[in-house]
Amino acid sequence: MTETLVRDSLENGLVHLEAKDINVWFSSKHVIENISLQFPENSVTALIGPSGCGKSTFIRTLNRMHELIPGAQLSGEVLFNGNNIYGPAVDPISVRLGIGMVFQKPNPFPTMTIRENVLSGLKLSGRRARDEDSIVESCLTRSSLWTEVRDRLDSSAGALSGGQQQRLCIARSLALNPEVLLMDEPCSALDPSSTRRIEATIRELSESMTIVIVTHNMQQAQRVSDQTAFFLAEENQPGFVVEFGPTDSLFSAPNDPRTEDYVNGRFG
Amino acid sequence: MTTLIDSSNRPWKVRDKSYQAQQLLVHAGTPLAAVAVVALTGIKGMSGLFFTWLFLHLITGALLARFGKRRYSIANSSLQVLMVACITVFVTAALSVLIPVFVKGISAFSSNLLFQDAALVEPGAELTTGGILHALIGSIIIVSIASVISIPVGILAALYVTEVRGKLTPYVRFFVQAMSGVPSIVAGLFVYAAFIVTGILPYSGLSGAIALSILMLPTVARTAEEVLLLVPDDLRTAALALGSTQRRVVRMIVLPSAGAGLVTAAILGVARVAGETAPLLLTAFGSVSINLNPAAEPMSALPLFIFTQMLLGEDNDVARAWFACMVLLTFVTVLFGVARLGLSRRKMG
Amino acid sequence: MTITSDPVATPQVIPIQRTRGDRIFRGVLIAGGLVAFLVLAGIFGYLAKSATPVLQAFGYHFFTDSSWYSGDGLLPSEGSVDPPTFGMLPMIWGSVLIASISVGIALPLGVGIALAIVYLLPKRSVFGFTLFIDLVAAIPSIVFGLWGFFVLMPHGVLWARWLNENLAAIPIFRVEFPAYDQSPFMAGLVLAIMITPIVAVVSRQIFSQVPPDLINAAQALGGSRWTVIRDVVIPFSKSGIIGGAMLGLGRALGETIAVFFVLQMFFDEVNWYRILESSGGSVASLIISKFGEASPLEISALFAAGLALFVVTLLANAGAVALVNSSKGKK
Amino acid sequence: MAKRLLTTLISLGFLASASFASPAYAETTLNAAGSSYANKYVLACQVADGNTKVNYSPGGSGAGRTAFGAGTVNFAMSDSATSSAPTFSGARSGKAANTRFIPVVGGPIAIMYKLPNIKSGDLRLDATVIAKILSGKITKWNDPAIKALQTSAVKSKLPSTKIRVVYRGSKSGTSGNLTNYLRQNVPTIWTKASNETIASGNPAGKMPAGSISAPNSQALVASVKKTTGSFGYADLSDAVSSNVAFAKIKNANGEYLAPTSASAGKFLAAFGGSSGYNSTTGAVTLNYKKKVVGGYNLSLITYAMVDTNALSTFQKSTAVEAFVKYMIDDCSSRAAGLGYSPLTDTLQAKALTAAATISQ
Repeated sequence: MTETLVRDSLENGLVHLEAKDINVWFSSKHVIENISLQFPENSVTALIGPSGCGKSTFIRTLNRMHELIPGAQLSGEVLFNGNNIYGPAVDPISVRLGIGMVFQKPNPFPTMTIRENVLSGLKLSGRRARDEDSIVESCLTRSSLWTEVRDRLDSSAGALSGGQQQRLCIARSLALNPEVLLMDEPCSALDPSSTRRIEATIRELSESMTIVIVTHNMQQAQRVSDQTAFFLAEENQPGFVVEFGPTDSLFSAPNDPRTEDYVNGRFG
Repeated sequence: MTTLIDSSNRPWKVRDKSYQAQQLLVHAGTPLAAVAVVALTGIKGMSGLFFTWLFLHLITGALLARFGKRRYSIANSSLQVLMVACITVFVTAALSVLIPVFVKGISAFSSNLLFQDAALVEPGAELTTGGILHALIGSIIIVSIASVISIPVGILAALYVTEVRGKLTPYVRFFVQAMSGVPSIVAGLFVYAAFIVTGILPYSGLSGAIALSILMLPTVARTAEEVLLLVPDDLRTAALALGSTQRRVVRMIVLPSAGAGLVTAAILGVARVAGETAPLLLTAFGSVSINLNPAAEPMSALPLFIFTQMLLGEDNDVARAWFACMVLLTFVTVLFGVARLGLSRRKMG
Repeated sequence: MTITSDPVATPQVIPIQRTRGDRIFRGVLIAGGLVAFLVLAGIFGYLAKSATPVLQAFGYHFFTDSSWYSGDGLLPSEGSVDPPTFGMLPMIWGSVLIASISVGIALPLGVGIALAIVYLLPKRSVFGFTLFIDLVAAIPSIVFGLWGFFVLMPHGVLWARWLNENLAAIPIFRVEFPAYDQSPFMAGLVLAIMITPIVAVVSRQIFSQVPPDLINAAQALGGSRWTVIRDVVIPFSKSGIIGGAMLGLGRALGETIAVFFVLQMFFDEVNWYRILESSGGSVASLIISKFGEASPLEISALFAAGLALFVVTLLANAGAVALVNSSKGKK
Repeated sequence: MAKRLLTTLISLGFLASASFASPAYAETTLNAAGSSYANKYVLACQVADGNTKVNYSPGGSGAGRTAFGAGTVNFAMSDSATSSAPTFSGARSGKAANTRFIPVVGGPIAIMYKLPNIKSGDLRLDATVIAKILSGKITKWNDPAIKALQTSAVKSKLPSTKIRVVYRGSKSGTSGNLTNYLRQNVPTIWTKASNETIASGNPAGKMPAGSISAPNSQALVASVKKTTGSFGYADLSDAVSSNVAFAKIKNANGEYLAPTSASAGKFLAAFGGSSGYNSTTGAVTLNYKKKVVGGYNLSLITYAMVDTNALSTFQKSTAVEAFVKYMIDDCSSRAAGLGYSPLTDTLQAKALTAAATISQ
């Protein structure tokens, strides 16, 4: 199924990934209401908004990580290259191979070396790579880590700094050659200089892949993203998208007063 | 029951030199006074000394509380004295268990005890004939088979709780905990009824091992569950996001991360059952000679050997029992110490 | 998944799809998880099956009579000329008596030790001391049996004599035959040392979870160590401590070998309260002492005793686990 | 780490399978259980007989018969030849067996005590006093009934302490023979029939207050030895080796005799001829009131309990026959030294004939 998804990608024009009318419930609690967003090919989309408005939940619906939480329910569609990833015959594992994910806290596998971490995705998904060395090198290069770790590929990943670990996690995702990379607040646990390096990495990666990033940092959203969606949730109400558009116009001339308040730091 | 919780919370710590000196005087002086009282009066024995000290210390503690540098309630000082008394009683009792085992065990030692079986030993025979080799070998065989049965199953049960997290999870946890309360004699009765009476197995090492595995399983499962829960969920999520199946997550991420802890769980299980006697009496039956075949004939084990020697009751038999106790206790202590240190290092680090 | 045009769609459970390998894998894990249940069910089933002949023949008398006579091993219905009688009241009551004595000693002792660990011992020695406690908990029961018989009993006899001679006004310290050894008191002492570590470890876990804020607040209100422990720590931990004591109770009821060595069992008479008398009972030790010589009918009776023991310890343990868990849960 | 765990498990598995595969012991090993009276004799004979190794579990005659019935032992030792066949159970259920008893060796039951300053052989007792002590009618050592039997030197040494009876808690042939002896000699005091469980067959309905139960005779002797004021009964072989004091018992002739291999042998020699021996069951009926000059009445014969049905797969019948014959014949020279009395020649011949049927 992934194979067809992948092959169809070029024929369907610019929209690479699309969420249509997404609603999410945890058991009976409605947490996301009617969200529809489009993610064009090779674009960077930032999802911003105050805590608890469903950004992380939403991003997890995009590669079917959401359903691993017991009691999670959903309606709507996510179209990847025009095909619904929640279609009846779709294997969730193939979805996750095509749409990679990086998490808030750097989480390299502590029992593996740096090299093994990069290749871990291949092993975990049961694939064999022809030329492991070149995969390691290219992935680490793309995540701008190669020069720092080239001499100690066989040492434990635990010895790396937090920023390096996060870039290693990015490299790990890249090894599977995903078309889309989802990043859930990738810099929130890192210091400013590490954050800068990750942002640079994101810009480079966006030349060849579609990126969706959740962030609390509005400057970061402005620095890295092409388009931005502003999420909001009223007390005990499901989260929804207030405004969605090109990053420049959303920050400089928001249509909605709530967006204006938020981007100017009046709440949140 | 091996969780180590930091006890950083001691809000009563006081730092005041003269106050501390006064405290020291009372706490060190009272035992000395007690010794003096015991020496001068006719009070006899360690227990007499203990109660004299307790009585005196309650009084001196109360005096200190009332007239000392810092005043506090008498109840407060009595509480402190009673805490010390509890520790003293427990440590004394525990040492009176451990020390005689080693003193009597060592004094019974003669090399044949380790390298011969008891086939030619009459009751009351000299310590220079026969030994515990058959029991030692029997224990190793029985406990090994029990481990082969219950370590994998115990780890599977723990993995069910930590990985599957289905509707049955609370019930599985409950049943595993309930199983850890099964009296050992009941495990023996069960194997006797289900295997020996029905003719599936004779009195044998294998029957004994099955009985022990019932006792070992909950220990392994509960410790393994504790260690598996220490593996961060982040790692599981990350692996799933990389397109892994759950089977590979467990095999390549969860088990390697918990590795040392799982070995600890296995060791604790072995230590738990190595000294069990009652179930073996009904299943392995005991023997006086070496038997290497766990499936056929009765087999001895260290606890069984100790039990039968105790019943024989003559001095040399009892000396042999003490020696076997020492071997057993050394074995259990070493296993337990290794496991416990391994576990605590893991939790701290 | 259908697209709904309604503004608010209806929730749908996402069908979790797993690979065949994962389904098999989860199946294996579920099987592993169910083993505990199956074993418990098996134990209950086999014990009940083996106990049936005696329970049918004697009914409730099996639990209320005081006699253990194997006779010719036949039931009256089978033409017995010397009919056996099995009534284990002395054993049941003996188990209760011994377990009560042991918990009565171990509960204050264990709680005192736990309090000392948390509030008294220098921090450096805490790790070593808890290791020591755990080690004592790991000593095999047969070692406690030898210790009880050879080391404790000579001292215990002196204590028992002192209690009898000085406190005979209290009925429980009276004796008919002044031997003082192998009494419920002695068995209770041995079991007390065996279960003190359990009570201490559980209590300590509970004490460590008393929120420091509560303690600080109580001190700020002028509480002394004693009043803080009495009014804050103990009330907070009460159910957990009782749970720990019940875990110990379960262990004490089920202990076989250690009791066997230090208790004189009397089958034909209930020793209701004379804890210093050399006469008592224990369901678990009954099984060991009678098993080797038993006729098939008597073995059935021993299974009935084992069944009763199994059910009672299971209940005690389940209650204890529930109490401890609920106490750990509250913050 | 997982690999290391796996290797551990695998090597444990190998250890287990290796031990499954290894052959059993080369010599014949027999499992036996029963009379703790016979324990020393069986052990001594298996040590002397190089061909057979015997795992003997001395849990009592009753235990032996139960184990035999359950098919877990190859033969049993019993101090009484009860006519009732064992109820077959366990692995043996439904299997036909032809059980018989074969007399192996005899010996005295010693009455033992621990009293300060009263040496072994100084205390004198008779059936009346023994029955009264065991039924709780005499509770103190200085009871007039005991004093009346003593020499003047011992009379004054008897303490005023309570008598601590040590008895066999489980079924035991020693208890069975002792109660049989009391029942035959003093039926007005020992008003109940002979019973292998002495507590149940006690005329008082229970053992006297403060009694100690012992699971076998070795443990009983050890209890007597460490308890001042104790009174117990066991086979001489265990009493002799433990240096415990034993009493002289008045025989039917009025003589006070110490329990010895010889005195018991004299008493037992009066039986086993045409009158006492039952060639079908193998039982020797002892008349405990019989007057035998120099004969110690409180004696017994211990039997091997065997299966003469050679078809049964539970018996290593050839080895059992060889070993039982060895105990009756070659080993009998060791009996006296161990505190047992060998069978008389007539009874020995009959026993050997009976033993020959085991593997036929």
